[in-house]
Amino acid sequence: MTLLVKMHGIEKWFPGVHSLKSVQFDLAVGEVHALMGENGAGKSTLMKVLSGIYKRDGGEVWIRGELAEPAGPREAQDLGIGIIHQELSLMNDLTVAQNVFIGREPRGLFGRLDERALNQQTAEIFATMNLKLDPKAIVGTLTIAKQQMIEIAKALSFRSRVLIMDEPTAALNDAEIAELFGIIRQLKAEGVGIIYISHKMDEIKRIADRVTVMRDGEYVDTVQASETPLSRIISMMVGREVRESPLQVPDTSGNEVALDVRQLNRGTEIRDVSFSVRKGEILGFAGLMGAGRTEVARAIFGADPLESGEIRVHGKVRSIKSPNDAVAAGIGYLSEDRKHFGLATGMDVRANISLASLDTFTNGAGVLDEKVMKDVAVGYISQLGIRTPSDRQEVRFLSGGNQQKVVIAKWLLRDCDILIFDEPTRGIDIGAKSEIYKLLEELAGQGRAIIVISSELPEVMRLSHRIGVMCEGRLTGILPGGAGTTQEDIMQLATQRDAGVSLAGEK
Amino acid sequence: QEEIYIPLISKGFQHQFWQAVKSGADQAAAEFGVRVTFEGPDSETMVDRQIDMLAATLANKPDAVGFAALDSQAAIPLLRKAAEAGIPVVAFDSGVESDIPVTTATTDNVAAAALAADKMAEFIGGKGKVAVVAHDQTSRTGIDRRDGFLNRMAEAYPDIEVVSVQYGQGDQLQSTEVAKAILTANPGLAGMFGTNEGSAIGIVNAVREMSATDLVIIGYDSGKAQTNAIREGVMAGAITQNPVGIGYETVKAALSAYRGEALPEVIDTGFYYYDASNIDEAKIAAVLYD
Amino acid sequence: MSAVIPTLAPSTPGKPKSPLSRLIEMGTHQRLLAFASLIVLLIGFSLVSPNFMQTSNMIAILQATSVNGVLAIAATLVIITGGIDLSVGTLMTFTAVMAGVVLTYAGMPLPLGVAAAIATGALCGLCSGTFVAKMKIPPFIATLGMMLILKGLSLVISGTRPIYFNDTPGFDLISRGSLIGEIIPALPIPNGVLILFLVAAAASYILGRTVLGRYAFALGSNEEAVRLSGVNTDGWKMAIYALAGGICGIGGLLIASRLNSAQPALGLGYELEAIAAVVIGGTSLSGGRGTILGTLIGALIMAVLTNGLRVLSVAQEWQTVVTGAIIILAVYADMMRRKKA
Amino acid sequence: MSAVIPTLAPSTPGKPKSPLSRLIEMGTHQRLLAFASLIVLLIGFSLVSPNFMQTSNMIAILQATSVNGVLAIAATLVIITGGIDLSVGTLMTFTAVMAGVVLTYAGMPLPLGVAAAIATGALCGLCSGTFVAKMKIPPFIATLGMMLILKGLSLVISGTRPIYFNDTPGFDLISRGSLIGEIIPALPIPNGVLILFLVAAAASYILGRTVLGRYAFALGSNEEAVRLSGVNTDGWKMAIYALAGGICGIGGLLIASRLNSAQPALGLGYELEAIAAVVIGGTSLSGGRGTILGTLIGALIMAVLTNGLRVLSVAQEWQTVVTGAIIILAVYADMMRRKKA
Ligand SMILES: Nc1ncnc2c1ncn2[C@@H]1O[C@H](COP(=O)(O)OP(=O)(O)OP(=O)(O)O)[C@@H](O)[C@H]1O
Ligand SMILES: Nc1ncnc2c1ncn2[C@@H]1O[C@H](COP(=O)(O)OP(=O)(O)OP(=O)(O)O)[C@@H](O)[C@H]1O
Ligand SMILES: [Mg+2]
Ligand SMILES: [Mg+2]
Repeated sequence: MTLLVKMHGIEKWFPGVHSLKSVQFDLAVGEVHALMGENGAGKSTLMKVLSGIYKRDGGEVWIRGELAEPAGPREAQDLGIGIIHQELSLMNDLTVAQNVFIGREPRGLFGRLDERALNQQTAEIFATMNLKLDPKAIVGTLTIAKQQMIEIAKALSFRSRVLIMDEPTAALNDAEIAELFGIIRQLKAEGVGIIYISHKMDEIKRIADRVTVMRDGEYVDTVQASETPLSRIISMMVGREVRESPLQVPDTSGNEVALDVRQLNRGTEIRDVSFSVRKGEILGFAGLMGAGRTEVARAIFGADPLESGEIRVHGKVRSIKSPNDAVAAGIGYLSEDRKHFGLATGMDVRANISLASLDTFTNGAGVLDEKVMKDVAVGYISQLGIRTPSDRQEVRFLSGGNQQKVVIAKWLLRDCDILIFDEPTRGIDIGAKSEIYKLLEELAGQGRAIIVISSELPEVMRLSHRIGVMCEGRLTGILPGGAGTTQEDIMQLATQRDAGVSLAGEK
Repeated sequence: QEEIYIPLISKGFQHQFWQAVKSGADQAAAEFGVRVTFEGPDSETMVDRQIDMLAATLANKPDAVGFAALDSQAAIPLLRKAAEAGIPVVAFDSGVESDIPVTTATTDNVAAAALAADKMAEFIGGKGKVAVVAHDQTSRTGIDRRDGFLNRMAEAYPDIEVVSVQYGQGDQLQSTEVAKAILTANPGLAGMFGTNEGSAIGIVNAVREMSATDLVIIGYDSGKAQTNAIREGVMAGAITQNPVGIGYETVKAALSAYRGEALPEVIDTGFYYYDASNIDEAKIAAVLYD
Repeated sequence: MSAVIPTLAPSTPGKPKSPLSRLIEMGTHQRLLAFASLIVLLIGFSLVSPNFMQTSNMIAILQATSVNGVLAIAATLVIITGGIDLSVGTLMTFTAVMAGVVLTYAGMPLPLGVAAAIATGALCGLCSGTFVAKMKIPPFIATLGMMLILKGLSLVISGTRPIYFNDTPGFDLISRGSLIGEIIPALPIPNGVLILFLVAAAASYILGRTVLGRYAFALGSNEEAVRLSGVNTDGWKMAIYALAGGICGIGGLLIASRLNSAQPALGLGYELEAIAAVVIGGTSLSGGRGTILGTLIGALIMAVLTNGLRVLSVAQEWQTVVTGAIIILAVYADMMRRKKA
Repeated sequence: MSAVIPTLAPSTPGKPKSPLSRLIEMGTHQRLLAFASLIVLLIGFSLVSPNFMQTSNMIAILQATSVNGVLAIAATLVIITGGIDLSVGTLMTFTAVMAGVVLTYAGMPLPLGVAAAIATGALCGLCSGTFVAKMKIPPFIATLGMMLILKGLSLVISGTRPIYFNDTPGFDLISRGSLIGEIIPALPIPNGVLILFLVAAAASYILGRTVLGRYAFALGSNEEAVRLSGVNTDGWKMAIYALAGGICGIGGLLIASRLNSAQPALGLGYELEAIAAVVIGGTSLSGGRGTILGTLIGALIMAVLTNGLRVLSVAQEWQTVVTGAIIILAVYADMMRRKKA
């Protein structure tokens, strides 16, 4: 078979990090080749080398049998290599269509733009993806999920021979994932080679032909997806067995109600949502994209205004006007969008971890105690296995998953009675995931009330003592956790639409 | 009948010199019972801003206008407009090269600066190195005072060398730094001439801060700091125009022009040299401001 | 068009808003807001002073807007790319001086003078652009340096003396004449104003309808993303700066013909006024958003303010105070209305 | 977010750098670089002019730095939060005038005058801060408005007349006297310079070691993330602006005591010089990063430049040209060195 891509002996150094140690990788025509590995294993770096964004420090790259030197994005495109980056890289002030065709706008004379053609061609691409999205919508107003779909559409529009997908499904829900896989199969049929990176193990079985595993920047092995059990792939990634301890739901019915939310309302996004969480309980929230879970969470946390509704903490009514009030009331919220709402990526790991708890590190004069902050940071770095050369490394230089771990560390340190985690394991590797599950359960065990919003049903079902399901801003039901509840039950509630409501940016 | 309105558009506003002109205008206003307004751009470079000011003032249909042109030519269309509307224009400070103004209340900056040169020469005994801290490189007053001094030195005092002319924008701090730099660069400098209040004070500050001795300082205009310097003997003496007189005469002339009375071509408000000896004489004290 | 969404505070990732309100904010919304402040000012002044609402005064205001307006348009282009241009003022002067050199010193015909001014502007803009794009110098420093260099060169070339255009008949008509007035005598709008509006129209067209404009917004919105899309970001950035420079050249012609002379010392401090007009007009200094119409209105607001206070013959020191206060209030009013929307 | 990318080297997701340089860059690296440019200038000038390298002239340069340096430090604080402060210059003047009112008009004792200046500064800073944080007015507009308001008020309160401090013995010693000189006669460093360095030390301590400083950087880096960490961002932002204002108050005292008078017309244009010093010192206008030491060196570079050219008595117009060119070159040199590093 002819190889679209062949890389070997690839080396890449970063300050304090040897990210790629003589890595090899190849891609055949019409195959889906999954690239697996823990956070910080070097997957994205390898792909950035292939797509000409990073200059490699060693090794060779062949594209369709020819030695290639992709010196930049444009050259890579010309070589037929397209990439969907792990971190969204869109122009938030521009419209969807303008983003998709940036650099390749249909033009008239003197660089005059043909906006109609632009929007129409975009609409066509969306049609092929069964994606309901207005090409004229401003990207900044869309949800991360929708923005992710735009990235995918953009990559497709290049009609590349090689398509790199770096965790395309991290922000997607099952519905869109299904659509994406449909597209991928179609591309395969057209002979496009696809490099697929994901931390969602089940996806590997569903679409991957071959799987290459990396660990700590080293090539481990390449195996056939069909004839290799997941457990083996996982142990290749993590270097040990990962045992998933099944969920046992504790009886928390006797515990004090920590958070009691009544009749929350805001426009069409939140419509009389009422629920309560007890101490020691983990309440999961499931729902389709745009269901409004994030909205509810943000509203409770005081990040967005409420039109009406009452929030009681430990039985006392609290007026929460700002996140500041919320934290004072003992509520913490981990955002689903780490880049915009979670991290000061220009600051180092230590500063980010302590950002929400500075008051505990200061004396009366407001002087910071760096020593203690360092110890705490180092502690979490080892506990969560954050891959970073030091606690002084700027967060923007960490891998996606490691950045997510930093945000989690920030809130673990803040130590609130009520913790809301919105997509806490987005982009986090399987090993770390189970670590975090354990952590959440420990926290609950210590009597904290935990709310977990996740778009991964398995995750919700793995963690939740009770499962709240939302649809279009309404809480359509709360199901008991544990084996009793099936995915079907949840989906049934999640799709209880009522007519006349449409989501952001939809036609 | 309603009161007579005479706006004055000047070259500047915040500088003490212009404030003195303003006070003179206000005196006249009180004396003759007319309404006077006084405006000027932030810096003497903003020719177009001055035009806008003139335009806005004409909108109020004044009975007469006092105008100190930053650039005569640039103002001519508007001055014509005023003439057509039958609004007499009185030029002040420096003339307007046009026949529209009915008269000009001014002093001869060139001659005044020349006098400064004579005094300087007198003090340093007709030879040695001197320097000039000027307030502006492009404005009429700046040019006239600089050239008046330089030309006089050139023609009358061959043994005096003007080693450096630098500009401090009339800003006391900047002028201080400029003067200090000049002192550093020219050891054994005999004298310095500051072409307006800010420049002169700048020199005085420089001398104080570098505790330089026996440097002859000739200033220009007045203001408390300058008069004090003269009293203390730090500054040898200074030229003063009669800014209060300029303001007063401008308004007075504008009023008579409005009444259709005849006016002389030029109203020379005069300039004076003053030093510790005559600073308190009535004639001088009258034209000093602080 | 995306261009119109105003940012509340620079470098703050837009916090979730209902899709609806987002939609309203798009379209003409923001412009209308600044526009409201303008109307309020106009009405206010004409109520207080009978002399304010005269054709002659309105024209004086427009006349006063023309130069600052053109400079503000130039600044808008650069600011949309996420940069800033401090050199607009002195560049204007420099181009005026060059026109003077060509027309008065070299005695060439009018069109060549015009060409010289615009070409000089574009060239200097290209320099700033190169500093920023190729040499990676922060726009603030690059254009600050340019500002000083050009200020000095204007004085050097002109010999620190104004250059008059008396030998070039019709030069002063560039801004003082009135084509409109010849057609509609009742409406003697000076050509300078006409030119301002033409430049504005051209600029909005370029921003809204051409690749250059598209990349201007894209660069200001997320330069790295544009680069990753394989666009030659440096080239386009330089083009924008050059365009802005060329527009400053037009500004130079306007002021020169208005003063019938090139005043070499002019121009310092004008950059701040231009940028102020841009920001009052709702363009965000963090880039990616902005409209020419907004900038125009911003410039008008400032001109009306200064003129009005003068017509009321408010004491000059108080004029500054009031201007400052009203600028803040006007922008605050925007914020409020936008919140409601 | 733009805030996380140093404007000096825009949009490069981590070009290969040795771990060492990466670390230094976060620490003293950048400052050292600007420092190199400073040294080059000093050496250059002393080679060309024998009069340049005298103690007296070095002290003159330091003294020339003091006021602009203090203002630049104030501006640095605000710029690190991702804002900008155009009011530093006129606020300095306003505080000087207030000191004059208290000392000369009301004839109160010196300490009260000092307190008045600093308090006024802090108060005005708090106003700007409120406009920005609570009213969500873009910092550029808020401080531009403040700049104008304060400019006007200085004239109003002083009656557009300078206020002299002749009746307050010792007031001029604030900047002119020399405590160091009394101890080490060979080193008559004026108090003004001493104060500058004290302010600088205090400011870097606050930025590097206290919560306030930490939040200043965090706000500049990603304000929304800080807000969502449950921090009262508005409050802290206002605190920073107030602190900056207080520092401007010290600047006011320095200039007033140097001129032994409060000059109400002074101050316009000083803001640009201050901001220039900040940016030359390597602080990014997009916020999130910056150092006081860098700012100090930036201010020194500008002072050395102007003084040196004057000592060489270069023609004024050429002084501006050269200054502009060297500012660009100095920053460009930084870029290069950092690339290599
Ligand atoms: N620009 C950079 N500067 C310094 N270090 C970097 C940079 N980019 C990546 N690294 C380091 O290289 C290693 C590999 O990063 P990479 O992003 O490839 O991991 P990954 O496999 O994609 O992890 P994830 O699954 O979390 O995305 C990490 O340790 C990261 O800290
Ligand atoms: N950054 C944002 N800007 C504007 N609107 C947003 C933003 N994020 C979310 N929304 C709104 O919230 C709704 C749900 O968006 P969200 O991002 O939460 O999707 P999700 O996370 O997939 O689903 P859920 O809301 O249930 O978590 C959408 O209708 C969208 O309009
Ligand atoms: Mg990755
Ligand atoms: Mg969500």
